[in-house]
Amino acid sequence: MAENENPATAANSNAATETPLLSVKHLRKAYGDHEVLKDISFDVPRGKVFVLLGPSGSGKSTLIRCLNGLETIQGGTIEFKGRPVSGTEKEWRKLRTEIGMVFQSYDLFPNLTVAQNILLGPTKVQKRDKSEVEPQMDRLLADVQLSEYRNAYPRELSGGQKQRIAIVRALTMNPELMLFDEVTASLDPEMVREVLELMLRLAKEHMTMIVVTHEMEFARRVADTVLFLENGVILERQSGEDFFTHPATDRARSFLDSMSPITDDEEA
Amino acid sequence: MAENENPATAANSNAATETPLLSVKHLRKAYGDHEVLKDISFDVPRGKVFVLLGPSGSGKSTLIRCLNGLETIQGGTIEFKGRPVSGTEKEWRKLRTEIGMVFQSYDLFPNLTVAQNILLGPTKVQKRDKSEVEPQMDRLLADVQLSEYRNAYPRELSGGQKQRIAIVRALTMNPELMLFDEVTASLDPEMVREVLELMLRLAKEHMTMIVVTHEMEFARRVADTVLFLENGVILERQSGEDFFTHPATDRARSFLDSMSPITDDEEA
Amino acid sequence: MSWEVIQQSLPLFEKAFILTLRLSAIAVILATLLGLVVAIARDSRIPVVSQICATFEELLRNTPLLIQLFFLYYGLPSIGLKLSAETCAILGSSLLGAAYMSGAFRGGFGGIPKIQIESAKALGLSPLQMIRHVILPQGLVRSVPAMAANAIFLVKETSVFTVIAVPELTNTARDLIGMYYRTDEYLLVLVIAYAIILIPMSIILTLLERRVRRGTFGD
Amino acid sequence: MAPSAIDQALVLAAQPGWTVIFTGDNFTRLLGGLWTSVSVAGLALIFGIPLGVVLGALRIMHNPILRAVLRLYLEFFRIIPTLVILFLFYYILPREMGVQVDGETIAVVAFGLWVAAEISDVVRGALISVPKHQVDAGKALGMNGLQLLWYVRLPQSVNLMIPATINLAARVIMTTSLLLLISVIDVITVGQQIMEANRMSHPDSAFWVYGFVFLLYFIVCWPLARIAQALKKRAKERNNG
Amino acid sequence: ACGSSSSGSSDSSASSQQGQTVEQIKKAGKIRIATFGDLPPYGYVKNDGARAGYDVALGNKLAEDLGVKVDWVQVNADGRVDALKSDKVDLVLANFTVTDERKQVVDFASPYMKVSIGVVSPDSAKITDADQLKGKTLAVTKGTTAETYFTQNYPDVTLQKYDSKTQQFQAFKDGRVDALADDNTYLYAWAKENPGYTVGVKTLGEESTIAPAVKKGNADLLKWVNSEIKTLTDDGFFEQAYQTELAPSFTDDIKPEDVIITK
Ligand SMILES: Nc1ncnc2c1ncn2[C@@H]1O[C@H](COP(=O)(O)OP(=O)(O)OP(=O)(O)O)[C@@H](O)[C@H]1O
Ligand SMILES: Nc1ncnc2c1ncn2[C@@H]1O[C@H](COP(=O)(O)OP(=O)(O)OP(=O)(O)O)[C@@H](O)[C@H]1O
Ligand SMILES: [Mg+2]
Ligand SMILES: [Mg+2]
Repeated sequence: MAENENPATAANSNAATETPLLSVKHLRKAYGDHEVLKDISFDVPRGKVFVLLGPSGSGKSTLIRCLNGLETIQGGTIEFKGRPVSGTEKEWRKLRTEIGMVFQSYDLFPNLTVAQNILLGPTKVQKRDKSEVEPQMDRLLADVQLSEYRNAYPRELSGGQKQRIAIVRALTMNPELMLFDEVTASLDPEMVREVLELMLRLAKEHMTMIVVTHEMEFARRVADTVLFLENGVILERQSGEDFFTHPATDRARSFLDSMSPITDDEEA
Repeated sequence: MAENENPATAANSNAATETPLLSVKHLRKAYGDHEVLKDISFDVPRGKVFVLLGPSGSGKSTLIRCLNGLETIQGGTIEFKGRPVSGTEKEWRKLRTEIGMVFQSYDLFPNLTVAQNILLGPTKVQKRDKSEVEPQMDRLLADVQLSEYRNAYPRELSGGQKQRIAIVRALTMNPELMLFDEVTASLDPEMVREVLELMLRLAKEHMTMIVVTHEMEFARRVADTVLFLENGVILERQSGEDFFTHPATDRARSFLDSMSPITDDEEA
Repeated sequence: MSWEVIQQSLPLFEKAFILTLRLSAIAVILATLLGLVVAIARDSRIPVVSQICATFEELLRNTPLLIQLFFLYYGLPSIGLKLSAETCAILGSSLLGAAYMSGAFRGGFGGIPKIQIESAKALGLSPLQMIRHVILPQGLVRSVPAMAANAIFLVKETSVFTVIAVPELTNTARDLIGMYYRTDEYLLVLVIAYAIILIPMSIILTLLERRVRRGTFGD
Repeated sequence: MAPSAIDQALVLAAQPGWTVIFTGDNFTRLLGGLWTSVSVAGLALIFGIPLGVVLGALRIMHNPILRAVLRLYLEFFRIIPTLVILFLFYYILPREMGVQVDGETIAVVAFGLWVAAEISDVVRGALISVPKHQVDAGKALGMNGLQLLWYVRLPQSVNLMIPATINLAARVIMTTSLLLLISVIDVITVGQQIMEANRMSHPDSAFWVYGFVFLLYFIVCWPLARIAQALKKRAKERNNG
Repeated sequence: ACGSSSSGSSDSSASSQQGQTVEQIKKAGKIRIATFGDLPPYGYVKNDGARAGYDVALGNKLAEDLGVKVDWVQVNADGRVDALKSDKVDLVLANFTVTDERKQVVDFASPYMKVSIGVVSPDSAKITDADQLKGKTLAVTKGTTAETYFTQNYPDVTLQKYDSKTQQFQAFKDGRVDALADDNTYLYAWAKENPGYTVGVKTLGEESTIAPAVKKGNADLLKWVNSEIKTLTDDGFFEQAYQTELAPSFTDDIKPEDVIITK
C-alpha cells in the first residue's frame, strides 16, 4: 500500500538477525486467580505476518490486547524496536501511535464522520498538520474504494466498509505494527472478502502484522508464522505452510479439522 | 432419525407426481412500498431438501418466515398438504405445529430448562400427554448426545448445543416440514459442524426441509434443489449438484465466488 | 362553572404561571450543571469526594421534596440560617434535580461500549482528548432521555413549593379556593396551566431526544 | 382538665431541642404517622399494580383505539403534577360520588390510579423488550396470544419489571408527604402538632422534627432503592450471561 | 317573577336536608368535627396525642350531650369549607369566623366567641396602625379572614400566605415577615408565650363572631347546635372553659368579655 512510509520494512524483511520489531518474553497475564496467558515468548521480525490460532478462550484476544497496553501484564517483558516497554500508561499512549489496532467490530466513533474518524488520531494525537494528513487519507480511501464515503457517518456504511475504514484509520497514523483481532468475525460472508483482500495487500507490502482470524484459507495464505495457542500457552510455532499441511500436535490437527465444518467424506 | 414418524416421507420421496407437501404460487410480500418478494412460485415434494441461497437482503429470511405465517403476504397462495392456507392467525397457529422452524440463534427460552423448552409445545399447544412426549424427547436427546443436559438451562450450553436443542424442540412436535434460517450463522466456527451434521442426518432420513445457509460445502451436499434468490426473485432453480458446478447466471456465479472468500489465485 | 370567576382570576394565574416557568427553568438549568459535576465527582479517584457525592445523591433521591423544603425553610432558621422562600425552592429543587441528573449522566456515560474507549486508547488519545472527542459527545446523547424525564419531573415538583408560600400555580389556586370557594373553576385553570407548560415541553423533548439520537447513532 | 401548654413548657424547657421527639408519646405518634403514609402507599400499590399489569398487557395489543385510550390515561398522570391530581380527587370525588370519603381513601384511589398508569408503562416497556425472535420462536411452536404472554413474554420480562416496580413503590411512599395537604394525619402533620405543642419550651424544634421526619423517609425509601438497584444489576447480568 | 319567594339565605331550611341529621349521628355513635391541630389554646394536640383547647372542649361537650363520641378531623383554615361541602365532617369547630362569603357556602350556628383581626409585631419595630404596613410584608394563613381583609383593603401590603398556623408563626418568628395578622384571639395567646412581641393593632375592621358551622342545608343539626349553644351559654359553660383553656394563655389585660359571648 502506498502509505506504508516506514523505510525499514521492505529492505529489512529478510534480515532475521536484525532486532525484531516486537519481542515478547515470558509474558504472563491473569484475571484474578485465572491465568489466561502463561509464559508467552516470541519475536516478530519487521515485515512479517504472524497469525494467532487457537480454540475459543485460548487467550488470543488477551495476548493481542497486551501488545497494545490495553491489558496490564503480570509478568515478562515486551520490547518494541529493541526498547523494553516499562508499561506506564503514558508510554503506551506514545507507543499506540506506532502500533495500529483493529477490533472485531463497532470501533468507529458513531458521532464522527468517516473523515473525522480518520483525522482524529493524526491531527490531535500526532499533532500533524491537517493539510498534510488529508491527502494521505484521500489516497488511502481511494485505495479501498471508499472515497465517496468521506463525509458519511459510520451508520451509513455496511459492516465490511466500516472495517475497511477502521483499517484506514489505523494506517493513517503510519504505524510500524498492525494488530488485527478477528476483524471479519461479525461480518456477513460476502463482506468478509473485501476486508481480507485489503489485509492481504498490506501483507504483500510488508506491513508487520499480528492477526487473529478464523478464516483458515486466508490464514494459510497470509501467515509467515503461525502461533497455535491453547490454554494460554503456545503449543505450536510453525511456518504457515507447515502448520496447515502437517501440524505437529494432535490438538492442532483436531482444531484444523473442526474449522472446516463439512468435509467431503460422509459422516453420520 | 428415529423420531421422524411421518409415514409418507420415505415411501413417497421419489414420486414427483404426488401432491407436493408445500406449494407456493405467485407469492408477493412488501414492507410498505418496498417489495421484498415478487411472484415467488415453487413446489416442495415430500422428503426433499430445498436450499435457499442468495446475497444478503435478497429475501431469504422473509420467504421462510412467510412459509410459517410469521409474515403476512400481499399476494399469491401457499398450499400445505394440498390444502390452501387462508392465512388467518388461527389457522397458522394450527399449521405451525406441523411445520418446525429453527432460527439463527437464541431462540430457546432462557427461563426454562432444556426439558421444559422441549415439552412446552407438545404438552401446552398440542395438548399431548407428558408421559407420552417424555420418552420421545429422551430418545431425541440421546440421538444428539445431549441427554445429560436435560435439566440444564440454555445459558449453560454452548451455541452449538443450543441450536441442536432448538432442532430437537421442533422435532418433538412431529413436524412434516422443517424450516431452517441460517442456524449456524452466529456460532463459533468450531460449533458449526455439530449442527450441520445433525441436519445432514435429518436429510438422510427424508425429512422435508427448507434451509437457508451460508455454508456452501454443506449446501452442496444436502440440497436436492437450490433456489437462488436475488432481489426477491428466484433467479435460478437447479439441482444441488448442477448449481454448484455450473450455475446458469452470472449473478449466481459471482455469488458463489464471493462465498469462498479467499481462493488460491492471487488477487491485488 | 362560571367564566366570569375564571376571567377574574386570570391576572393572578398569569403571575403564578410566569413564576412557575421561571423557577422551573432555573431549577432545570442548575440541576443539570450541578448534576454533571456530581456525576463526574462520583467517578473521582479520591474516595472521600466520590463518597460524599454518593451520599448526597442517595439522601436526596430517597426523601420527599416537601420535607426537604420544610427543613430548609423552617428548620434551618433554628440554627441561624435564614433563606428566602424562593431561595429555598430553588435550592431544594436544584439539589434534588442534581441528584437525579447525576443518575442520568452516569447512566448515559456508563452505557458507552467499552470498545469505544479502547479504540480511542488504541489511537493514542490522551484521557482529556478521549473525554472531549469520544466520551462527552456519546455520553451526553445517551443521557438525553433520562435528562428529559428529569426536567419534566422538576417542573411538576414546583407544585410542592406551595408549602413554603411561594405563590406559584398550585399555591395560587389553593389560595383562591380558600378565599372564594370556587373550587371547580380554579382547579380547571390550574390543570390547564400545567398542561400548557408540560404538553409542549414533553413533545419537544421527545422530538429532541429522537433527533439527537438519530444524529449520533442513526437509530 | 389537662395541664396547659405553659405547665408543660416549664417542665421541658431545660432540655435540648431533639428531646421533643422522645417526649411523651411523640416518638410512637411519629411512627404512627409514618405508618399512615406507608399504608396509604401500600394500599395504592396493592390496588394499582394488578390494574397496571392488565393495562400494560392490553397496551401491546393491536387495537389502536384501546391503545390510544390507555396512552391518554398514562399521559394525563404523567403531565399533571401528583399534588394537583390529589387535589382533583380530594375536591371532586366526594362531591360527585355523594358519599363520605376520608382523605386516606381519596389518596389511595388517586395514588392507585397513578400507580396503575406508571406500571402499565413499565409492563409495556418490559414486554416489548422481549426480543422479537423469542416471540417468533413461541409463535413457531403454535402458541396463541395468551400462551405467548404467559410462557414467553412475562417470564422473560419480570426481571425488568420488578426493579422498576420497587422504585415506583419508593416514589409513592415519598409522594405520601403530600397527604399533609389533604388533612390526613401523616407523619409531617404529627410533626407539626409536636412543634406546636412545644413551641414555648423548644422554639428550635422545627429543625429537629423536620430533620427527623426527613430521616424517617430516608430509612424507608433508601433500602427499597438499593434492592431495586441490586435486582436491576442482576437482571442485566443474567441477560448478558 | 311570582310574588313572594323567600330569599333568606341561611333560613331556607324547607329545602332538602343536607348532611347527617342528629338522628343519624346518634345512630352512628360518633360525630365528625373539624378542628385545628396547631392552634393552642384553641385546638392543638398534646405530647400524649390527646386533643385539647377551647374549640375541643366545646366539641367534647356537644358530643357528650349528644351521647356520641367525637371523630376529630384536623384541618387547616383553607380546608374548612370543603370539609363540610364534601361531607368529610358534620361540624366545624375551628375558630371559624362568620363572614358573608362563608354564609353562601356553609350554615353558621349561633356564635360562641367574639373576634376581630389583629396584627402582632416585634417590639423592636412595632406596628400600631395598619397603615404602617404599606410596603411591608405580612404573614397570614390561607383561607382566613385576615387574608381576605388585607387582600381587599390593603392591596399595598405584601402578603405571605401560609398553609397552617404553625407555618405562619414559625415564619414570623424566623423574621421572614414584618408582622403577622390573624384573629386577635390567637395573637393574644401567642404574644404572651413569645416575649418581645406585641399585638400592636388589637382590632381591625368590623368585629365579627366565631360560630360552629354545618353543611349548607343541614337544618336538623343546625337547630340542635343552636339550642345547645343557648343552653351552654346559660349554664356558664363558656366562662368556665375560658378560665381553664384560655386564661392561662392570655395576658392580664384581656378580659373574658373581650373574647367570649356572655349572657
Ligand atoms: N475481562 C476479563 N475478566 C476475566 N476473564 C477474562 C476477561 N477477558 C477474558 N477472560 C478470560 O480469558 C480467557 C481468554 O480469553 P480471550 O478472549 O483472550 O480468548 P480468545 O482466544 O480470544 O477467544 P475467542 O476465540 O472466543 O475470541 C477466557 O477464559 C476468558 O474467559
Ligand atoms: N421488518 C422489516 N421491515 C422492513 N423491511 C424489512 C423487514 N425485514 C426485512 N426487510 C427488508 O427486506 C429485504 C429482505 O430481507 P431478508 O432479511 O429477507 O433478507 P435475507 O436474504 O434473509 O438476508 P440475510 O442473508 O442478510 O439474512 C431487505 O431489503 C430488508 O431490508
Ligand atoms: Mg477473542
Ligand atoms: Mg436472513
